[in-house]
Amino acid sequence: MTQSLALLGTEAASSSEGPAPGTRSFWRRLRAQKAAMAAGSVIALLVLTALAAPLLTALAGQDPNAYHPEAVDSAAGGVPLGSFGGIGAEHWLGVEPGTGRDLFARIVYGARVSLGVALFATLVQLAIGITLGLAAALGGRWTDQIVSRFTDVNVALPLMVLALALLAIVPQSVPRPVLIALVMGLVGWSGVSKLVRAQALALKHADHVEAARLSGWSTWRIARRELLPSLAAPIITYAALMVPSNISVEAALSFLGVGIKPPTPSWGQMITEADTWYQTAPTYLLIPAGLLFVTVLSLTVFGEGVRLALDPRARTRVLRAGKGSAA
Amino acid sequence: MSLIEVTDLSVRFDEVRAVDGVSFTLDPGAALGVVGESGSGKSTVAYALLGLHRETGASVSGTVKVAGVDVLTADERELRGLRGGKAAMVFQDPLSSLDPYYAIGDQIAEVYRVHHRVSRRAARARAVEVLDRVGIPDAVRRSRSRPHEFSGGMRQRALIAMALACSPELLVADEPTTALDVTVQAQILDLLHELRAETGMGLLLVTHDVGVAAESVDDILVMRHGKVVERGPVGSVLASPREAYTQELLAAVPRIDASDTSDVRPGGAETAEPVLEARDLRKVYGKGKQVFPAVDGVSVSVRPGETLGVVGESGSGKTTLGRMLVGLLTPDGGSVTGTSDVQMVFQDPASALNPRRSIGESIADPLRARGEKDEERIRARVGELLVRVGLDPTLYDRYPHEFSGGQRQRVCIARALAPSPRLIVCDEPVSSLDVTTQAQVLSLLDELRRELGLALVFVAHDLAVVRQVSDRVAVMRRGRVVESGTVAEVYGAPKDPYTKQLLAAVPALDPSVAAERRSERKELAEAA
Amino acid sequence: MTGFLLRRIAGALFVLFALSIVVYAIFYVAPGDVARIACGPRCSTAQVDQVREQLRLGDPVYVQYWHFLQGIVAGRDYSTGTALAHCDAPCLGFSYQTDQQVTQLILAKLPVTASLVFGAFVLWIVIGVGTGVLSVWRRGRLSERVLTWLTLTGTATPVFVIGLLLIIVFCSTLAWLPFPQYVPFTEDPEQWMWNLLLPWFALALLESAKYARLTRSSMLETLADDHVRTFRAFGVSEGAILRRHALRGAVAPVIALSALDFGTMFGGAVLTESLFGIPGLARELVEAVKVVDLPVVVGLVMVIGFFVVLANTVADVLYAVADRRVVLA
Amino acid sequence: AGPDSADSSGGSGAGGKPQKGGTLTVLNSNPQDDFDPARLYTSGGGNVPSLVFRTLTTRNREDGAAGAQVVPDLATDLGKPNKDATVWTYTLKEGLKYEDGSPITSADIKYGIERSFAAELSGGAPYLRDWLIGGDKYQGPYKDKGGLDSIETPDERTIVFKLNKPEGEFPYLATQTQFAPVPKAKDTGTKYEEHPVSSGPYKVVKNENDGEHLVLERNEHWDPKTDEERKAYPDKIDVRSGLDSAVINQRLQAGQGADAAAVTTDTNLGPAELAKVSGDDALAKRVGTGHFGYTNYLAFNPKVKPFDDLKVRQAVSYAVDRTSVINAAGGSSLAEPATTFLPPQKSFGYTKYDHFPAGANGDAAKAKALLKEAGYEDGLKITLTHSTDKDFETSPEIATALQDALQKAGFKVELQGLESNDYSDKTHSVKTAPGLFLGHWGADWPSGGPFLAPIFDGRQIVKEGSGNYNHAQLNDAAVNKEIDEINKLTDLDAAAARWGALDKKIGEQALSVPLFHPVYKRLFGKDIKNVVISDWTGVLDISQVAVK
Ligand SMILES: Nc1ncnc2c1ncn2[C@@H]1O[C@H](COP(=O)(O)OP(=O)(O)OP(=O)(O)O)[C@@H](O)[C@H]1O
Ligand SMILES: Nc1ncnc2c1ncn2[C@@H]1O[C@H](COP(=O)(O)OP(=O)(O)OP(=O)(O)O)[C@@H](O)[C@H]1O
Ligand SMILES: [Mg+2]
Ligand SMILES: [Mg+2]
Repeated sequence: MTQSLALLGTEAASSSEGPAPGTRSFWRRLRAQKAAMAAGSVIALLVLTALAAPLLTALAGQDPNAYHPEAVDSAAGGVPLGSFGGIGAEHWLGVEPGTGRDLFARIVYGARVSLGVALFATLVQLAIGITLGLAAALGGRWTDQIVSRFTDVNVALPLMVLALALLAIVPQSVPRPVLIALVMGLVGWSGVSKLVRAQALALKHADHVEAARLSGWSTWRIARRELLPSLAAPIITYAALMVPSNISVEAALSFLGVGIKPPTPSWGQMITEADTWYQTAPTYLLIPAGLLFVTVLSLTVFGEGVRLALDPRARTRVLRAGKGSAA
Repeated sequence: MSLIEVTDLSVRFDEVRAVDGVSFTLDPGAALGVVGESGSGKSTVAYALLGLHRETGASVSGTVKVAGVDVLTADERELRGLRGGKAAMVFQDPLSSLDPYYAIGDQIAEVYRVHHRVSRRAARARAVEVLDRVGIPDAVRRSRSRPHEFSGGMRQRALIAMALACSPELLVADEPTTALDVTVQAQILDLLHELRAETGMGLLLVTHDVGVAAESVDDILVMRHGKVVERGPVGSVLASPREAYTQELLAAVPRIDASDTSDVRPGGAETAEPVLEARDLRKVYGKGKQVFPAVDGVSVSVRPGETLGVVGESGSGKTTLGRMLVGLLTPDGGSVTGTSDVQMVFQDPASALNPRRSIGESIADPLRARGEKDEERIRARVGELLVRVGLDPTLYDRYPHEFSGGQRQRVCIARALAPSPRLIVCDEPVSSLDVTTQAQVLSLLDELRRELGLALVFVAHDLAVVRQVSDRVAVMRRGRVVESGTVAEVYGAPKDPYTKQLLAAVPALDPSVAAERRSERKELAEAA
Repeated sequence: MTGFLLRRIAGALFVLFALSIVVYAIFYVAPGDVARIACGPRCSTAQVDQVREQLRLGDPVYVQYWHFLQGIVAGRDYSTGTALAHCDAPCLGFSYQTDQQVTQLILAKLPVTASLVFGAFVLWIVIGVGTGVLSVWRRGRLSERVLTWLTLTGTATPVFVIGLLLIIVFCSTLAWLPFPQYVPFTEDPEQWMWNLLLPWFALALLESAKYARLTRSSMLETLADDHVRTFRAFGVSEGAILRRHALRGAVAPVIALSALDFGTMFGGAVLTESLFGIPGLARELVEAVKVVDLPVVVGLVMVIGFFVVLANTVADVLYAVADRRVVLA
Repeated sequence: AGPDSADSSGGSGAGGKPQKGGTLTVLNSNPQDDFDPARLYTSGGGNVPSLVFRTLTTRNREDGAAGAQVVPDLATDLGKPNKDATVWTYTLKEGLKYEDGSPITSADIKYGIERSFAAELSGGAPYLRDWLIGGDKYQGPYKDKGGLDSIETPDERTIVFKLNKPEGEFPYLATQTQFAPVPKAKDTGTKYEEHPVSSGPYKVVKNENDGEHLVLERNEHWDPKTDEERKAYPDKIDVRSGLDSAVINQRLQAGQGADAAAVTTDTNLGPAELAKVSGDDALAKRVGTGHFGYTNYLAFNPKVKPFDDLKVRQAVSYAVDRTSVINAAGGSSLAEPATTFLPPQKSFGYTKYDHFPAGANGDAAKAKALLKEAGYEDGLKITLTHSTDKDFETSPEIATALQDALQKAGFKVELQGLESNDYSDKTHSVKTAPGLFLGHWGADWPSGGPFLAPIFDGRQIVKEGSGNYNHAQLNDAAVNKEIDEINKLTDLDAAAARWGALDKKIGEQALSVPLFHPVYKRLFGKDIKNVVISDWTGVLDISQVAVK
C-alpha cells in the first residue's frame, strides 16, 4: 500500500537514502518535495513578474492606463472587439471591457499591488496575531482577559468603519499600498491570535514546555522556542489562506473607495469589476481569477511543504510515498 | 506451529541499522525475555512483530510470522485482525501512548470492541474489569479519568489492561513495568504468569531489568547492536552466561543486598543549610465529593551533596511531590523554601522532549538562557554532556523520535545537568535504562554530587537503585510519607508494614527463588 | 462556573462600552456633515442648522455620548414633530436618517442576519470539516486532489462572484430554486429555507476552505502522535482512528476560529446580504456608515459586538469541555 | 427618444389590449425609505409615490416628448397666474377622496406644503422655500402654528399661492409630492411615512423594513373619472427593493413566476448585461429606452488656479475624449456625448452648440496649443477630484478616462478621490471646492429653468455651508437678469427658446465641460404591457403598465 501524504500527490523525497545526519536542515527537507518546490517557483515567478512590471509592459508595448476606445464595441456596453476578449498580437491577454485598457499590462501591474499588499498585510497580521495569541495563552488570567476582550473589540469593529476613519485621518500623501496593508494588518489579526491562543493553551502544560520553564527561559522565549515550532503547522496552513482573503479585502476596500488609488490596477479589483462580464467577456474574469487561483494554490502547496519540512517527524511520513517501505 | 517465527529480521532507519539479522521463535504459552542495552533494537523487534514499521519509512527485511500471519506481507485487514486480536502490545512510553482526550476506560473499551462484537456498556464493563485486574484502585471511578489524571505507573497499568482486555494469544510487552513500584510490579508479573497458565498466552517481554526477566520468562534473548548475542533458558543464562557481554550486563545489575560503598559517602553534613526544604506540602485533585489529596502533608529537606531517595507505591504522589519541589505545581498547602536553582528529570522521556526540536537544542536551552552565545562553546558543552550520559556527541542534530526510550532519558538527564543546578529532582531517571547505562548514569550523578555538592531527590521504584544512591530514604504511600530515615535504618530495619511489603516484593535474580516467592505471595494474598 | 460567567458578563460589558466609545471617536473624525446629509441635497444653510439642532448634533461629542448612555439605561423621549414619542430603555437612540428607533430597526433585522449566519455556519462547519476529514482519509489520491481544488477555488473566489454564479446556475439556468428573497421563518419555514439556501452556500463555500485546510493539518499533526500508534497497534481501523482520535486534535482550532467567524459574520456578510437582497444587519451597517448615521452605526456595532462576545463565550465553554486540561479562563 | 427604435416597445407591448387585474412586481435596488410626501425629492411626483400621492398638477403620461408636458391632476387646470406670474390660483376637481373616503380639501394641500418646511421632514426641493413669500423664514406647522400666509385657501376647493417673484414655471413645481394633500388629523410627523394616506389609485397595505417591501392595493375611493393620467391596471403592486442590480437584471431576464410581470424603476442594464441583451432578440424586445434630462460634466472652479485662466479651461474642453468617457460610463448605448449643458430635448429649449469642438476623441493638438498660449509649454499639473462611489458619474472610472485624455494633451493629472459625503460637502462649499471636479445635474422638471438657474444664477451662490451648486460662482449681471426675464414668461415654449439661447451664451465662458447625457435602458418582464416611457422621467411609467 502506497500512500502519499504530501499534498496533491507530491512524490516527495523519493530517495530512500536520506541526507546525512546533522545536516538534514529545513532546506534539505523542503527541497526534497517536488510539488512544494514547484509551487515555490511559481510564487517566485509571480513576485518577479510584479517586480519587473515596467519592463514587461514595455516589452509588450503597452501602458496599463492607456485607453483604447477603438478596441471595444461601445454600443454593446463596451465588449472587447475580437475573439477571446480581444486577445491578439497587440493585446496579449485582451483588453478591459469599456475602457479597452490592455489586460496584460494591468495584470502585471496588478500583481504588484495584490501580492505586495496581501503579503505584507499577512505578515503584519501574523506578527500581531502570534504575539497577542501567545500573550493571552501564557500571560496569566488577566492578560488573557484583556487580550481576549481587545480581540473581541477588534472583531466586532467592522473593517468598513475603521477604514473610513483612517481615510479621514491619514493624509493622501501617505503611500496608499503601505497604508492599506497596514490597515488590513491592524484589522485582520484576530484569527491568527485565536488560533495561536487555542493551540498554545493546549500545549502549555506539556512536559517539554515545563522543562523549558525550568531551564530558566523567560516566558517569551519559551513561547518562541518551545511553542512556536509546534504552532507552525496550523499557522502556516492558515497563513496560506489569509493571502487570498487579503487580496479580496483589498478589492473590497477599493470597491468602497478606500483602497488603491485609481487607475492603479489590482487583481482583486479586476475580479470585482469583471463578475458581471463572465458571459460576454469571460476572459476578463478568468484571467485574473485564474491567476489568483494559481497564487492561492501555490501558496497552499508551498505552505504544506514548509509545514512538512518544519516537522522532523514528517520526514519519515513523507517517505510513505516512497519505495522505502518494504514492510 | 510456533506462535512467533522470526527469520533474519533486519530493520533499517535510513543509515541506522537498528536490527540486524535477528531470528528466533516462540511457542504458544511460552515466555521469552529480550534484554540488552539501551538502543540495542529491542523495541524495534517488538514493533516488527505487529507490523508497526509499515509506512514509517523504515526498511524491513526477513520474515516475521505471528500466529500464522505473515506480518510483512499481510494485507491491511489481516493485519488489523492480528493487532490486538491475536497479538497485543504494551508500549514503552506509557504517558504519551494514550489519547489525552478520552477517558481511560473508553479507550480500553474502544479497543475491546474492535475485536469483540459487544455493546458499548459491556465493553466498558470489561475495561473496568481489566483495570481492576492490573491493580487500579477504585477502577469504576478511575476508568472515567483521562490520562493526565493518572500517575505514570497507573498509565502503564492502563496500557497493560488494554492489552489484556482483548485476551490475545501473544502479549508483546515493551518494558511494561518501568514505572511501577515493586509491589505492583510483582502483582503485574504474577498476573502475566497466571494468564499464561490459564489461557496459554505467549509472552514476549522486553526489559532491561534482569530481575524482572528472571521472574517471568522461560527463555532469554540477549541483544546488542541489533544482533542476538545469546539465547537460552533464563536460569542457565543468568547463572552461567556464555558471552562476555552477558556477563558484563549481569555484573552491572544493582543488588538490593549489596552493602556497597555507601558507608564512605561524604553525605550532607548534618549541619549544612538545606538547599531545599518543604513543609507540610499538600496537593488535592478533583472536585466536590471526588476530591482527594495526591500529596498530603509531606515535609522533606535536602542538604547539599545529599541524595534523598523517594520510594513508594505507584500513584502515591511521588511525581506530584517532585513537581511541587521544583515549582512546576503550586501546592495547595505548605511551603517550599530554598534555592530556585533546581532541575527536573521527568518520568516520561517521550513527552519531556519537544518532538520538533533537535535534542542538542533542547540540552542547550539552559546554557542559552544563561546568556551563552558562542555557538562553538555551546556545542562543545552539549557534546560533553552527551558523552557524560553515554551518548555520542554527534547526535546533537537528531530529533527525539530517532532515539530509543533509554536514549531519550539520557538526553533528559543531560539537559537537567546543563545549567549545573544545585538540586535535581529525578523522577524515575533510570527505570528505562539498561543496567549498564544505569550504572553509568548513577555513577555520573554520584560524581556530580561529590564534585559540585549537587543535591538530589531521587524518585524510583527500584529499591536496589535507591539504596545504592541515597543517603536518606522516604517511603510514600497514599500521599503521605509512611517512613523515612537513613538508608541503613529503612532497609535494615523497616518499621512500617508497607516498607516491609516493598522489600519483600523485590524480584530475585534466580528464577527458582522467584517462583518460590511468587507462590508465597499467592498464599499471602489468598490468606488475606 | 459562576465566576467564569460573571467574568464573561463583565468582559462583554467592557467590550460593548469600548466599542461604543471607539465608534463615537471614529465618527468624530469621519468626513461628511451629518446634518446636511440628513436634511437632503439642496437644503439651505438655515435648514441644515435647524436639523442640526433638532438632532442635537451641535452638542459636544461627550454630551452626545452621555445622552446615548442615558438612553440605554433610562430611555429617551424624542419628537416626531406632531408628538413626543418615548423610546424605552435600552434605547440605542434613533436614526438621523429615517427617524426610526435604532432598537426596533435592529430587532427587525436581527432575525434576518441570524438566519443567514446560523445556516451558513452549520454548512461551512459541515462542509469544511467534512472535506478536511475526507482529504486526510483519501490522502494522496485523486479524490483528495479534487477536494483540495474545490475548497481552494472557494477561497480564491470572492463571495459575490460565487454568489452571482450560484444565482445564474440555480435560479436562471436550471431554475431549481427561486431567486433569493428573504422570507421570515415565522411566515413560512419552508420558503425561508429555500430562499436562504444559496446565500448559505455562497458564504459556506467561502469559509469552508479555511476549515478544511485547518482540519486537515491538525489531523495530520495528531496522526504523528504516539497515542495514535497505540490504537493502530490494537487493530483499530484507519477510519476510526481518523474519526475518533485524529479529528479530536482539530477540535480546538476549529472551535476557536468558528467562534470568530460566526461573530464577524454578523457584521461582515455585507456582500452576501446585498447580492441576495437580504435585509440584514451588515447591509444596514454599510448604509448607515455611508450616510454617517451614527446612532444606527453604534447600535449595530454593539449588537455585532454582543454576538462576537457571545460566540467567544460559547466557544470557551465548549473548548473547556472538549479539553478538560484547560481551566475556564 | 421614446418609441423610436426597435428596442423600445412603447404603447404597443406584446399582443392585445391592456386589461385590469393581476399583480405587478417592481424590483428595485433603492428602498422607498422616504415615503412622506414632504420628504420626497422627485421629478414629476416620482414613480411609486405618484401611485399614492396625487398632486395639483402632474406630468403627462405619454411616450417621448409629449410626456415632458405638465397636465392638471387634482386641479382643474394648470393654474391661473396673475399678470406677472407672482400669484397662482388653483381649483380642485370635485369628488376627490382619500383612501378612507373623506374628502380632499385645499386646506389639506396647504397643510401638506407647510409640513415640508419642518426640519423634521426636510429633504424636498428648495423651490417652495425660495419662491413663496415668507418661505425662507417659515419653520413648519409644528413650530409655527400660525401657518404660512402666502398660501391661501379661500374655500375648500380653492388654493392661492403668493410668490416673491415671477415664476412662470409654477405649474411644473406643483407636480412635486409636496403638493399632495395631507389630512392634518392623520399627520403623525416623522411616522407618517409608515402609512401615508393615499389620494391616488393605490393605498399602502404593507410597508416593511423602512420601505424595502411595499404592497400597494387598490384604493376603492379613488375615482378614475377624476384622474385622466393614471391607468391603474394591476390590482396589486408589490415593490421589492434592496436588491442587487445584477440580480434584478437576472430576474427580469429569467422572468420566472411573478417576475414575468415585473419591472424596475431604478435599475439600468449594466454594460455587461447590455452586451448580452443586444445579442438576444427576444430580450432586446423587452428593453425600454428612455431619456431623462440629465447632464454629466466636468466642473471648473475658476477661483482656484490655474482654472481662473480661460485658456486653460478651453484647453481642458478641447482635450476631453468623450468616447473614452462614454465607454467608461457604459458605452454609447448608455450615454450620449454632450456638448451643451442643457439636455438635448425640446422641452429644455435645447440649442445645439459646440464651442470647443473636441471631436470624438479629443483634440490634443489644439489643447496643447492653448496651453502654450497660456504659458504652460512644458505641461501643466492639475488635480482632478472625483468621488470614490461606484456611480459611473463622479466615480474613478470617469476620472481615469479623463486623466488619460488630458495627459495626452500635456496635462499632468493627479486624481483625488473623496468618500462620497466628503465629496459632496467639499464640492458644494464655496470655501473648499476644488478647481476641477466631476459634476452632474438632473432636471427637477423638463425645463431650462431648474437646469440653469441653480448652476449659473449668481444669487444662488451659497456662501456658508455646503449647499452651493453654482460651482463656477458665476455672478454675471446679464445672466441673472435674463433668468429673471425668462421666469416671468408663462408661455413655456417661448421660455424654452430663451433658456436654450442662454445656455449657449454661458457655454462660451467654458465654465464646465459637458461630457455626456445618460440613457436609460431597462428590462421589463415578458407579461408587461402598455409600456410608456416619457422624456420627463425616462423610465417606464408604472401607472400605465398592465400585466394582463
Ligand atoms: N524512527 C527512527 N529513526 C531513526 N533511528 C531510530 C528510529 N527509531 C529507533 N531508532 C534507533 O534504532 C536503535 C534501536 O532502537 P530501539 O528503540 O529498538 O532500542 P531499544 O533496544 O528499545 O532501547 P531502549 O531500551 O532504550 O528502549 C536506536 O539506536 C535508535 O536510535
Ligand atoms: N492532573 C491530575 N488530576 C487529577 N488527579 C491527578 C492529576 N495528577 C495526578 N493525579 C493523581 O494523583 C495521584 C498521585 O499521582 P503521582 O503522579 O504523583 O503519583 P506517583 O507517585 O508519581 O506514581 P507513579 O509511580 O505511578 O508515577 C494519583 O492518584 C493520580 O491519579
Ligand atoms: Mg525500547
Ligand atoms: Mg510518577
